[in-house]
Amino acid sequence: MAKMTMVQAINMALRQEMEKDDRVIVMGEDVGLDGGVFRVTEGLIEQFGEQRVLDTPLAESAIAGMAVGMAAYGLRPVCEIQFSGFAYHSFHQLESHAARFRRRSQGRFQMSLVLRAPYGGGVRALEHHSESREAYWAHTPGLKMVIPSGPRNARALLVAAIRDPDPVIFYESKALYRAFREEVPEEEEVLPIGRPRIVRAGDDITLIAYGAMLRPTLEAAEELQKRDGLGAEVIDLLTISPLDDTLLTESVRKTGRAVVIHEASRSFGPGAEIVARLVESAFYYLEAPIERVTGYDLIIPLFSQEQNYIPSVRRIVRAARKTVNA
Amino acid sequence: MAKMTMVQAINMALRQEMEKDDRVIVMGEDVGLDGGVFRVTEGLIEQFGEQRVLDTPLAESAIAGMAVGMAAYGLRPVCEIQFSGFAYHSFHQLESHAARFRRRSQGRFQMSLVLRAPYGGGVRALEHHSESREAYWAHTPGLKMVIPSGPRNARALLVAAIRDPDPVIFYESKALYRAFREEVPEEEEVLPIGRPRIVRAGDDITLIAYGAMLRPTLEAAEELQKRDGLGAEVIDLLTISPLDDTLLTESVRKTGRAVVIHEASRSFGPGAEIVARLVESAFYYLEAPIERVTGYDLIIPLFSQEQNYIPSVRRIVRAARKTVNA
Amino acid sequence: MPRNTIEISETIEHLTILNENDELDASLEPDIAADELRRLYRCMLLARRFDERLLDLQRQGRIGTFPPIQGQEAAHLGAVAPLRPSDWMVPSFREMAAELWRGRSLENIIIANNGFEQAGAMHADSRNLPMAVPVASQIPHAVGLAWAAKYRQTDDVVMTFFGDGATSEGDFHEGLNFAAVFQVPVIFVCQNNHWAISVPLKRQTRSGTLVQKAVAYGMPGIQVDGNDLLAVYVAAREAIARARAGDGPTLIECVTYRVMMHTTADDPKRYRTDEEVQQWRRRDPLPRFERYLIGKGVLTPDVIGSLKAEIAQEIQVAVARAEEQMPVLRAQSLSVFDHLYADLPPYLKAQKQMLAEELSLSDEESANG
Amino acid sequence: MPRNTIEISETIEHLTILNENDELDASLEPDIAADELRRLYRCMLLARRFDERLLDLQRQGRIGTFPPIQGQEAAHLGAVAPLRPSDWMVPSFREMAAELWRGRSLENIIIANNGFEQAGAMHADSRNLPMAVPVASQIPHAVGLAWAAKYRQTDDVVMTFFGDGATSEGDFHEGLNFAAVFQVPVIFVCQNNHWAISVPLKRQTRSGTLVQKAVAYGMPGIQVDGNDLLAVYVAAREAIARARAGDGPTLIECVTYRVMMHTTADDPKRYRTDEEVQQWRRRDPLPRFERYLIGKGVLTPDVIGSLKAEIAQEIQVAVARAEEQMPVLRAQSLSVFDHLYADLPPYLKAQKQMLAEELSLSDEESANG
Ligand SMILES: Cc1ncc(C[n+]2csc(CCOP(=O)(O)OP(=O)(O)O)c2C)c(N)n1
Ligand SMILES: Cc1ncc(C[n+]2csc(CCOP(=O)(O)OP(=O)(O)O)c2C)c(N)n1
Ligand SMILES: [Mg+2]
Ligand SMILES: [Mg+2]
Repeated sequence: MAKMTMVQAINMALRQEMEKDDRVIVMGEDVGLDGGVFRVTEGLIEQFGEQRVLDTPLAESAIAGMAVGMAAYGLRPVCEIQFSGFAYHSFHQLESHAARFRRRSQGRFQMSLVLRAPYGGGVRALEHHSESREAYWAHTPGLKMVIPSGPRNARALLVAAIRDPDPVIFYESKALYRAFREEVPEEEEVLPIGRPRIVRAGDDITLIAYGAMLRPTLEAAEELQKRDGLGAEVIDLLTISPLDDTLLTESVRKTGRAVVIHEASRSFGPGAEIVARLVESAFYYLEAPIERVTGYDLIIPLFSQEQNYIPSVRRIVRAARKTVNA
Repeated sequence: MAKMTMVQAINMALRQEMEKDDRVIVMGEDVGLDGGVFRVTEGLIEQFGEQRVLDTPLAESAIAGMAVGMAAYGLRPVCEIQFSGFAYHSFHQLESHAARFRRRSQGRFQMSLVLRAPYGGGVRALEHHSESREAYWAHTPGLKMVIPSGPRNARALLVAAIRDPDPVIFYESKALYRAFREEVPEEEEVLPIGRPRIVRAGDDITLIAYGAMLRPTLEAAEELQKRDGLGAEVIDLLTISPLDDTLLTESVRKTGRAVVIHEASRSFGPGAEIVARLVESAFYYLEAPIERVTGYDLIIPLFSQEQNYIPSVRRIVRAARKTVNA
Repeated sequence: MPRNTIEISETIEHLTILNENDELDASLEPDIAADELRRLYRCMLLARRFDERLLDLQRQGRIGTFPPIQGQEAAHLGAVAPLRPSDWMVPSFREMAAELWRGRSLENIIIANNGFEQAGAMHADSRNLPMAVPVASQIPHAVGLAWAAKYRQTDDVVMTFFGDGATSEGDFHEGLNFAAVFQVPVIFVCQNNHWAISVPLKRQTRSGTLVQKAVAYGMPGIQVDGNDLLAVYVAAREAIARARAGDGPTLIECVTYRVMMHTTADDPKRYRTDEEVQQWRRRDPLPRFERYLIGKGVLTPDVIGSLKAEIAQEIQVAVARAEEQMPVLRAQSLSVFDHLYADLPPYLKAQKQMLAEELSLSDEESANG
Repeated sequence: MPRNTIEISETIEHLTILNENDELDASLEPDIAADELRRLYRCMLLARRFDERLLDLQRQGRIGTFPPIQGQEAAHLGAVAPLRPSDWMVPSFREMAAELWRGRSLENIIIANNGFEQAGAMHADSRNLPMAVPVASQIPHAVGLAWAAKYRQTDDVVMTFFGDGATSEGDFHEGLNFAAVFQVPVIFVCQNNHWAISVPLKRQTRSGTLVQKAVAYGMPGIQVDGNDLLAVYVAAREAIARARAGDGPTLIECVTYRVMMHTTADDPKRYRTDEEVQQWRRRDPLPRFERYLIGKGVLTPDVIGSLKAEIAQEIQVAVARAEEQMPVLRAQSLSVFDHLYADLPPYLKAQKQMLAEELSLSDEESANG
């Protein structure tokens, strides 16, 4: 097993799936010779040629729309949108077509397509380069919304996304792209879409996070253990939608307390759905209000102030304590 | 006071604001000679001419984008998007610009613009003509999201929206357009944006709804009174975002029970945020889980089956009973 | 170094073969087999009669809103006729005649117009995409299909339809640009029927023709009299041949007219004059083609008479069959949960269960109440 | 009735006045006052030196990622120079020289490149829009401003900038179409610098030139040597005059080159050859304009020398001032809640309070820890 960054792990997933299946086509702006602005598609055009790796003109609606046509034909396009802040140009293609073709054709046409996009803050980027708007896609029936939290699960989830018979929006935290390395096995590894995972067991409180927020959440759990003697169970959502709340429910029925953490802005964000589900499934077990630690209801500030916007270990710890002391 | 349909009431709001303020410009597809496909802008071009009522080419991104430019100049464009299902073409203009220009320019440019669009089911329409996706806009900081529930408040809220210094997405239930008439005063009436309203007082349970769902919710309240002797307090949200939960909190602290009703699909929908807020603000007063009565997590079915998708009086009543018997 | 006019190298042409005065340019007349001509005529007549019948049904409340196609039959059929069955058709929402030609049934159209999801079902090997309601949004799909057909080294081509209004949308622009850059086998058929609901062509764009927009993409373009089936046919056949040969996309502008309302919810009297409509009615493609075929000896008044009877019968049967099926389809309430995803996730199973309970409770209540 | 070629009635021209070999077409030479020529030269030099300095600062970690403009100064300044202050400028993100000409300060640019929201502040009567990052999205804004300027019966015009890549986006298409249909006073300045990050022009579009895309909108278009300040100036002046006179929009294509990386995060060696870059460096607009001005007697080596010293000093002062201000700005952490809405709704007040507590707690903790 090699130690890899998330960029390398995603690159491996793409490469291996392209090797196995000639229906897999990579497309987007600068994904060819340039290897993508984050180098995620590096080397693919050299290995697979221009027929499998398409540098497209600068037009996100057409990237998604063309992918819809390719998927209708039976191919498995994997589109890169350079930053998730430019995926809105594709909104109508995804909402009106990718999410609907299977149903509209009663199963004749499946939309096995993936739209990858870097999301989130923390890399001193320009405006529109740091948003976390996964709730938009999560609220769109017919789409799946996946966010990995590290190299190994990024690879295994992307493989699943590429093979999935339905359209998957795949957000990659650019803050994680090169933040750390993990062992990633060369042999095939697939993680099912739609299943959260317990990454740290605990009995006192449930911390629910995903993507770039998983690491500070785990740190917060350690701190709660060390300083407060609290056993925090940490759940990594991995799939935002379709959201399976079984594991969350079990955990919260056990702990009676929960904090949901995300970078996305608070109101109408992903955390709200998790709270609502837990109220529906674990109300009588709850010993305190569920806390949300999130971005504020602002457009994420430009980078001189973004560190205050993004949930910190400290904010997570405080929210957990509040829940416990409630 | 004249008895008016919602179409007439909105038309009056537009007409009166245009009379008072030459910065108000109506624009969109077929809003001129045709008077809009729902006749909401009927007669405006005759009264105000082509300079104030613009029939645009068929391009929703440009409608919103041009309005951004007009608002930057200091005008107050009121755009009609023919159906909210086609507003996604405008998504990037709204998310990336309308919602941000004030902040980006630190107050130099204000985006006093309104984007009106008919939403929701119930009129036997084609695909893409019946969605309720207000959560998208509600989750976008910098935008305001308003949904009236009848002719009188539609008029008073639209006046407020037009005068608002910030961008307002204004969804109009097409099922309500001609469903009933209300007295609408000729003289000015303005309802503040951002303030829900108690439309029926009660002590036993709080029912929270908006738009086309208000009427079945009120019917459900009557039924609960008659059959179960339960006093339901009904709150009409009117503004989805910025969501002020003060009134909701007060009510639920009193009743201890709540049902949220919306046509939008369930997961990551507006109801989730209301539940989350109430958990934060009224947890210790809750005597039962908050119920959500919503569209299913489907694309709203074509019209032969849409009646099962849209929350009915019966579903609301059952959810309320469940809450009370919990 | 002085000021130069830039030469535009794209070929942008106009073509009419059989004009509204029945004048034929015999040098351009395509050599279409008599049988094929009769099939075309029959389909044109069927589409016309069926369109009229749909309007009756709509007025009687027996179907929902729909967009009549009257007057555009030649522009539909001339375009699709030279396609092979293995070629793809990507329609907009006003190409009923083309859909009939490509195998869609009358029943299916009636059922779809009654808001039944189930009408979307198609053969597993169908090469017709379903209707696309968001204007112009289907254009990039055609490009994707064409890219795939080329990638798979077939010589299949893709034909997509859209209106004059659609040319204003970003998707038109992006789609045509992609098609040209990737040189994929796609034919863009613009049905310029002069109106986008209430917006006339000259307020849709300031360009003198729609076909000249091909210049922006380095693509050949041809404008045809859209009410002249022969011209549409020839232009389409050329474009298809070019695409099949690997020489890339073409833009075809069919100049035609929407003689009816936009949809049955629309009242065109609000925004256009009757004279304009009458003028175009005189250019009706159906009698023009009919006279041509009679003149050519391909049709006789007798044959036409029996065709008409046959078609009337066919429509009647279709309406009856559709109306028989719909109660059955309506009863399949839980089917709305089908086909959203390949598999139903757990919470959707729960929601399906909720709906099932809801429905059985409602049945009980109505039984009790 | 036979096949006809359709005549394209739009004027699509090319213009060069002072070419890369210093040959001047005197018949086309604009009559610009010596003072104005010196101001233009100074601004060009300032932009060049400042761009270089920004690159140093970025490499030293003193500013964030930014897009260098080197080589495009003539295409910026020639375009904005004929504007009046009351005209509007709607930039993309790579028009620094044009922004300097229109009054933006060096300090402001440095601060903005350090991710400070506060750098967005501008005079209440500023007629420059802020930078637009989403490619092409600013184009419809320019159309809206121009519509408003016409509505208010001013004779102000609007100029908007965008790149070659931007012409592929739907917003380009929709914006130009709207502008032509409404005949508003807007000038579309395309900076064709041959690259959109790693995508070369010929993979961006198959059209022979970008300017011919004007044909799609029934709009005149002019392509100019973008490294020839005189040609850019003349084309812009004409387009501005046309717009001011009420005769509608123009598309100007400035043929130039991005000699540097796309942004400081980019490595152009991955996708293009050094020879290509060197070829374009030889067409550098700055020495070309300098030689012209010396030849004309408007500049002398002495004057140039003292200008250079002056500019070096100006940049040094700006950097120092900016770096002085930033710690102050950084301390204004709660200012992120300003200007989202005109008024802070209740829950945002609460969130602001949360942040304030967060910050004071952190201060305490660091004081204690
Ligand atoms: C994106 C989008 N915007 C608006 C509409 C509403 N609408 C339906 S058809 C139509 C006009 C289409 O005109 P054209 O493209 O000329 O086609 P035609 O109806 O004439 O066949 C409009 C505005 C839509 N379906 N999709
Ligand atoms: C809508 C959108 N998509 C993608 C990007 C990322 N991006 C920034 S600049 C750029 C290339 C722009 O090329 P061009 O229009 O030629 O302008 P240039 O950079 O050459 O000045 C891209 C793809 C973006 N900013 N906006
Ligand atoms: Mg039309
Ligand atoms: Mg460029």
